[in-house]
Amino acid sequence: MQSSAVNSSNDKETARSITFAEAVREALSQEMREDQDVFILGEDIGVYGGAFGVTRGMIEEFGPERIRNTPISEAAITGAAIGSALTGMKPVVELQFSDFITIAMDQLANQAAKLRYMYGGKGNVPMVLRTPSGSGTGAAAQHSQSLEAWVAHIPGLKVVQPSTASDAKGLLKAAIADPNPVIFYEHKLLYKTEGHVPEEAYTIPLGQADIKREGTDVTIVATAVMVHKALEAAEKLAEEGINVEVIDPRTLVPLDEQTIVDSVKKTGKVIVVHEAVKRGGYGGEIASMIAESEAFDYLDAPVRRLGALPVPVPYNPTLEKATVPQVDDIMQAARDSVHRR
Amino acid sequence: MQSSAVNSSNDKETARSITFAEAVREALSQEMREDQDVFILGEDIGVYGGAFGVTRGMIEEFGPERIRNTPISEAAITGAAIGSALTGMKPVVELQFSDFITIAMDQLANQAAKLRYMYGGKGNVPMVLRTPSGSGTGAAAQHSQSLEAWVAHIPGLKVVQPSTASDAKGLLKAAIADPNPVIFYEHKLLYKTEGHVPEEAYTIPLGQADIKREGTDVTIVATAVMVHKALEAAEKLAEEGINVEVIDPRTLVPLDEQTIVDSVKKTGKVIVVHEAVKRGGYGGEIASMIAESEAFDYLDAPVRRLGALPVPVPYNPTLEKATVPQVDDIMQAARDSVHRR
Amino acid sequence: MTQADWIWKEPKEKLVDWLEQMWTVRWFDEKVDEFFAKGMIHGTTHLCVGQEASAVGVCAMLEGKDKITSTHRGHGHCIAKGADPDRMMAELFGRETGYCKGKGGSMHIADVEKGNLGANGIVGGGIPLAVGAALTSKMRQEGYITVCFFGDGAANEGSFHEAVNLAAIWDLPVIFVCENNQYGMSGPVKDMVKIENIADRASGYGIPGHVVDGNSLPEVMTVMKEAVEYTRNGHGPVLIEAKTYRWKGHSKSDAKKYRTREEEKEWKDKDPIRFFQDALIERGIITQEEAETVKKETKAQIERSVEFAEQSPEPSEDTLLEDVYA
Amino acid sequence: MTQADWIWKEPKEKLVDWLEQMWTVRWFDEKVDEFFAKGMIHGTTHLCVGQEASAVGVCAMLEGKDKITSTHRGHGHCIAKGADPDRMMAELFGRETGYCKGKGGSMHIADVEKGNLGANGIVGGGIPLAVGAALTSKMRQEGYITVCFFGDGAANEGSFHEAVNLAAIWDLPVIFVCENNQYGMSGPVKDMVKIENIADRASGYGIPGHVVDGNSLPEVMTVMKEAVEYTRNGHGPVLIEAKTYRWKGHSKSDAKKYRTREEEKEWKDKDPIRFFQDALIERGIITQEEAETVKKETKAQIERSVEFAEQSPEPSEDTLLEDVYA
Ligand SMILES: Cc1ncc(C[n+]2csc(CCOP(=O)(O)OP(=O)(O)O)c2C)c(N)n1
Ligand SMILES: Cc1ncc(C[n+]2csc(CCOP(=O)(O)OP(=O)(O)O)c2C)c(N)n1
Ligand SMILES: [Mg+2]
Ligand SMILES: [Mg+2]
Repeated sequence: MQSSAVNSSNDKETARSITFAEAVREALSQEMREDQDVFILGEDIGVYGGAFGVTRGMIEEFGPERIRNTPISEAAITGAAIGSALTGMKPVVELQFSDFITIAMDQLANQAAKLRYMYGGKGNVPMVLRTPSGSGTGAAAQHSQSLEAWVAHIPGLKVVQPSTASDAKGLLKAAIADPNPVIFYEHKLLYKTEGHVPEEAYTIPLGQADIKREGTDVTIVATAVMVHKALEAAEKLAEEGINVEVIDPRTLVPLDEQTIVDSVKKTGKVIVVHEAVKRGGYGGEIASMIAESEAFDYLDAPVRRLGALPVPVPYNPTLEKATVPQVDDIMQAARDSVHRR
Repeated sequence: MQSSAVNSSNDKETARSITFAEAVREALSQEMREDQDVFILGEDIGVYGGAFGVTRGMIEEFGPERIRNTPISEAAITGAAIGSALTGMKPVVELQFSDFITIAMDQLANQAAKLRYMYGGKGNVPMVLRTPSGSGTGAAAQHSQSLEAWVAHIPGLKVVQPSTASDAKGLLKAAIADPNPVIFYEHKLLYKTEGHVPEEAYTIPLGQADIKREGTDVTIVATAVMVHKALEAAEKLAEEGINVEVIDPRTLVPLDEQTIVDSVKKTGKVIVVHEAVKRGGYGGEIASMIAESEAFDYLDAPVRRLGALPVPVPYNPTLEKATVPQVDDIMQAARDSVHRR
Repeated sequence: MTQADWIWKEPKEKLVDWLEQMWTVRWFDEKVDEFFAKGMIHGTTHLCVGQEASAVGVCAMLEGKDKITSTHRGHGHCIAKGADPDRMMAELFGRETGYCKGKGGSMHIADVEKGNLGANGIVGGGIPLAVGAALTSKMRQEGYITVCFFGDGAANEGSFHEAVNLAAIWDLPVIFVCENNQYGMSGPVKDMVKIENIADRASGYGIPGHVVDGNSLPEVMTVMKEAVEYTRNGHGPVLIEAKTYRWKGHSKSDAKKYRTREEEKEWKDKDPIRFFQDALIERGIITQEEAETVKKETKAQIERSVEFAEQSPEPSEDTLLEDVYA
Repeated sequence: MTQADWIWKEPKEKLVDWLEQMWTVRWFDEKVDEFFAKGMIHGTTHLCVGQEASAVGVCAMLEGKDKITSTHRGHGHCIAKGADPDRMMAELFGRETGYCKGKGGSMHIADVEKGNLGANGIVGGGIPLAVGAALTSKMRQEGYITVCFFGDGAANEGSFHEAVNLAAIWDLPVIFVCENNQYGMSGPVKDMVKIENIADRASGYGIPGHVVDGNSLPEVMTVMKEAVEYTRNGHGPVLIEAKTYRWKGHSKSDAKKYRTREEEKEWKDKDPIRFFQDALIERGIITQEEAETVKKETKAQIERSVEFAEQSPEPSEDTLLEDVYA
């Protein structure tokens, strides 16, 4: 397996285009073919193929022992994964919706994250918990959250939030290879997005941000689906003569602070955008980190954050959309920063 | 009941001094005497008096129907409180350690916080969840966390973090009176601290910060036990000629942004200190809020945050202490801000 | 069947009302199915076609003051507890006139006035809430009981275990009704528990458990009647398992690969509505024509609900920030 | 008792070893109690004095490759699974030589090499972990079994329910051992469950359940032996409930208001160590003098553990950030 980052824009001509969901499935299948210790457990991941079809076809190839359909028991599924990881397996949990992490939080935060440390370095927990997050599907308040800030706050966990199919593949393979518990977010609206994804095995190291667009006037740090909104905003702003740099951290923990700081030193303005509720979201961490860094002296404008309004996600599609940052909001924030009102 | 804030420094001469734990008990007892719908449920709160003795003696006065000893079932306890609140009671849950909120998170974040909104405004959930938090007692990784950032991120919840006995009493009474779910943190190291607490009933409105010390050179925004460390640092810094203002937000949600912003406009420098892990802690929210506010233009130095190192809380007392900010760290951060290195 | 014979002696209006309710549930969900297939409704939904007898049979044994907590598959419970299908349909359309002002959708319909404390998108999430509602009744001596609906899949959540135990030790007036429709989303109950009946778990909590044919309205009612009496008299909770089947897929897109067409057919042959209707006709309580009328009128009523929903306004964006806090 | 008579035919060394283990557990916890009373140890601890027979009896039936998960009240399990009391004591003193390098303390001692996957500060938190360890054994055909210790209080956590069900449907090689010492922290088991035996919950998961006198080493061993055979042969999990009693308070400060002195006395009269020792003497397997020697030597050994701990260095502050991530 080639262990270096692949720049997905390199091979636009030759490479296949597959969806984000397919890229996730390919990463899982490749890892499972290579390593007998890798297996998946979760609700309805067998013939049903998982709530979003990600594991479709996998039970046919790998059988029910390695594609383990579970009861609806999020705490036990997660705990069983941790226990199996602690004893040598490399489990991948599929948690049907990331909102249900609420039920598995004790196992994640108090067990997976802490066992190694509490035991003085004996044992580790090489597991991955993959889970679909985000709004935009009309699933309402209990099926639309972005709770990545919770896990990012817990020492001992790593947190990944890919925005493209090729990133998803490379990062998931790195996550499975990682000897620590990794929470891997898959935004529901990204599943059907297509991208060029090399067929061969590759990993993208955790902790390496990607500059999705180079620019000079303002930096936008965006995650998951917001990367695409930021890129769209950047296209439009280019027409107004504003040259935007878009940075996708890809992993929240570890966070590639240097790439962000370097960009801000270059542009002097920065906007942090995520879909999670702004209040207490991880944007606060990123924004504060920038302010505390050497980039502070280069700032021509305050660090601005965009995130969801402080409301549960409503069902009505118009209201639902209005809760999270849109392209226009990003454009306006960028203009405000550049023109420093 | 007198419904205005009481300035605890007013009555230094006449007032009684009681501990934080006693103040909490007094608030609970007063509310229970006044309103039959208020009751407490939790583990070992009966004759045992709760893990920290807060409810000691209460079962004798109020009986086992209103001081409800529960099985060890955090999800059900919390859920039962929510269901009873939705149907007219005013339950107060005692969660034995705040680390166990991990088990009750679904009920808190997906039920208590969202029911009213999801139901289009029908029903409300007037409950309080009180819980001891923080390190310093040698209880190690699973009994020493400060996870208030999680709940503060969830729209629909309110979050209170008192630092003194008199604040605890007034805020708890406000929390019980509030028609919304309120998470009320009690730092373990504060339970035995004493303070002047008026005997009569009073409430302190949620969302009103308290300036614990006035100053002109640098603002320290500190929560819970860090308020005391900040005050100690301030005393020492005064000897160095640095005049510190210490602000205790008291409630994280709603956050009294104005008091903080006004202070920063005055001092031009600000440090945010909490015991929670710095990475992803609520300090990021406060720091970013300041940077986004009108105070930005008054900032002479970057907003600095202090919080715990990114490690589970270790058992060994020396290591345990080394994980969280100490008076010296606060002093150093203040000096750095003032001398702007 | 003999035990359930009391039901036929009930006044005709009641019997017809129950038949109407089952049809209303059926038509409501058939309509919703159609709209989702056409992409006319946003989000997702979970239909209870085939399960009408448990919703209607259970709720029919309750009084107005009694409460229920419902599930993601909750349209039937909601209608049976007295909700207005117009406002339900409006909610599915995300309209201002809906039960949740368009903020909840199918998975969160609540009808607090009628005692429906709400559907729940979290499997097992409503079980502790029901226990809390029962606690209020006991502490305030309000005399109401609470029925907690949940699925076979939910019986494997920790919340089920904790909540049932809590209700048991506190002798709370709550009836746990497990609608065992044989599957979770796709997980067959026979693979997800190692026992024959979920009702057998009752003994682990020291409460009575009953298994009932969930497709037989008379049998559901008979078991419920007894349970209501027991619970209302202060004896504590009861666990009832109603064996039934969902005819449709789990939610809007489901290839149903996890079950056979034969199995589906077997269960469709046990249609709870036809079963009850035929019994009414057979016993001479209603005529074939009367039965046809009920069927047609309930269908027409749902058409009117659709009209109501379609003509209702969208919620204003100004309401977005409302009702987060009271 | 007849069923347990096989034990007396075991080689004398084994029988003496078991007696020694029980004394070691007893002295270890008595010592820790003394240190906490004197304020010499930081944090808190949970002692298992009075419960020695279940820890020792259960672990004695295991092989070296087998695993356990333990609880906050875990010193006995740890010693019985072969841990070195020196390193345990050092951990309680927060020293570098401790099992967790001073980072875990009493509530988190793990001895992974010997198959102890760790104590747990979260009541019920270790139950799913045990199921995961058993899953590894099954998937990799490693042939080991896992014993999951937990308390009567933990049996009311959702994690218990979910984990036991999962182990049951997957026929995993795990034995759930509930040490019912009659109380949680203060909550009497008789108020916290409405059934006589927690073992009766086994039937709700379709697995065998056994109640055993947890103060009788021979009986614990007999039930365990059978369970180990059953489980190791691929029949799936077993739930064992060992009825016992903790002599001390729940943790370092406990006025024990929730129970009577008479009850305490009754149980102390059923001292598992004296019970076993007397039987050995009565049967002529050991002499009174030999018994005294065991008692003294184990005590002396714990004194040496204390010395070891006291002489061990504190961990360096440089280690603070180590071992968060692998
Ligand atoms: C905690 C949680 N886990 C998983 C899901 C996803 N999910 C929704 S319905 C469902 C199946 C529920 O099965 P059951 O309880 O039998 O109810 P049924 O759908 O059969 O009526 C699942 C897995 C969820 N909504 N909540
Ligand atoms: C999830 C959780 N809830 C509560 C506690 C506090 N607590 C520690 S031990 C204990 C009692 C446990 O009772 P049991 O399971 O019977 O074990 P025992 O202490 O009797 O050995 C409690 C309530 C905890 N540590 N974890
Ligand atoms: Mg089902
Ligand atoms: Mg116990």
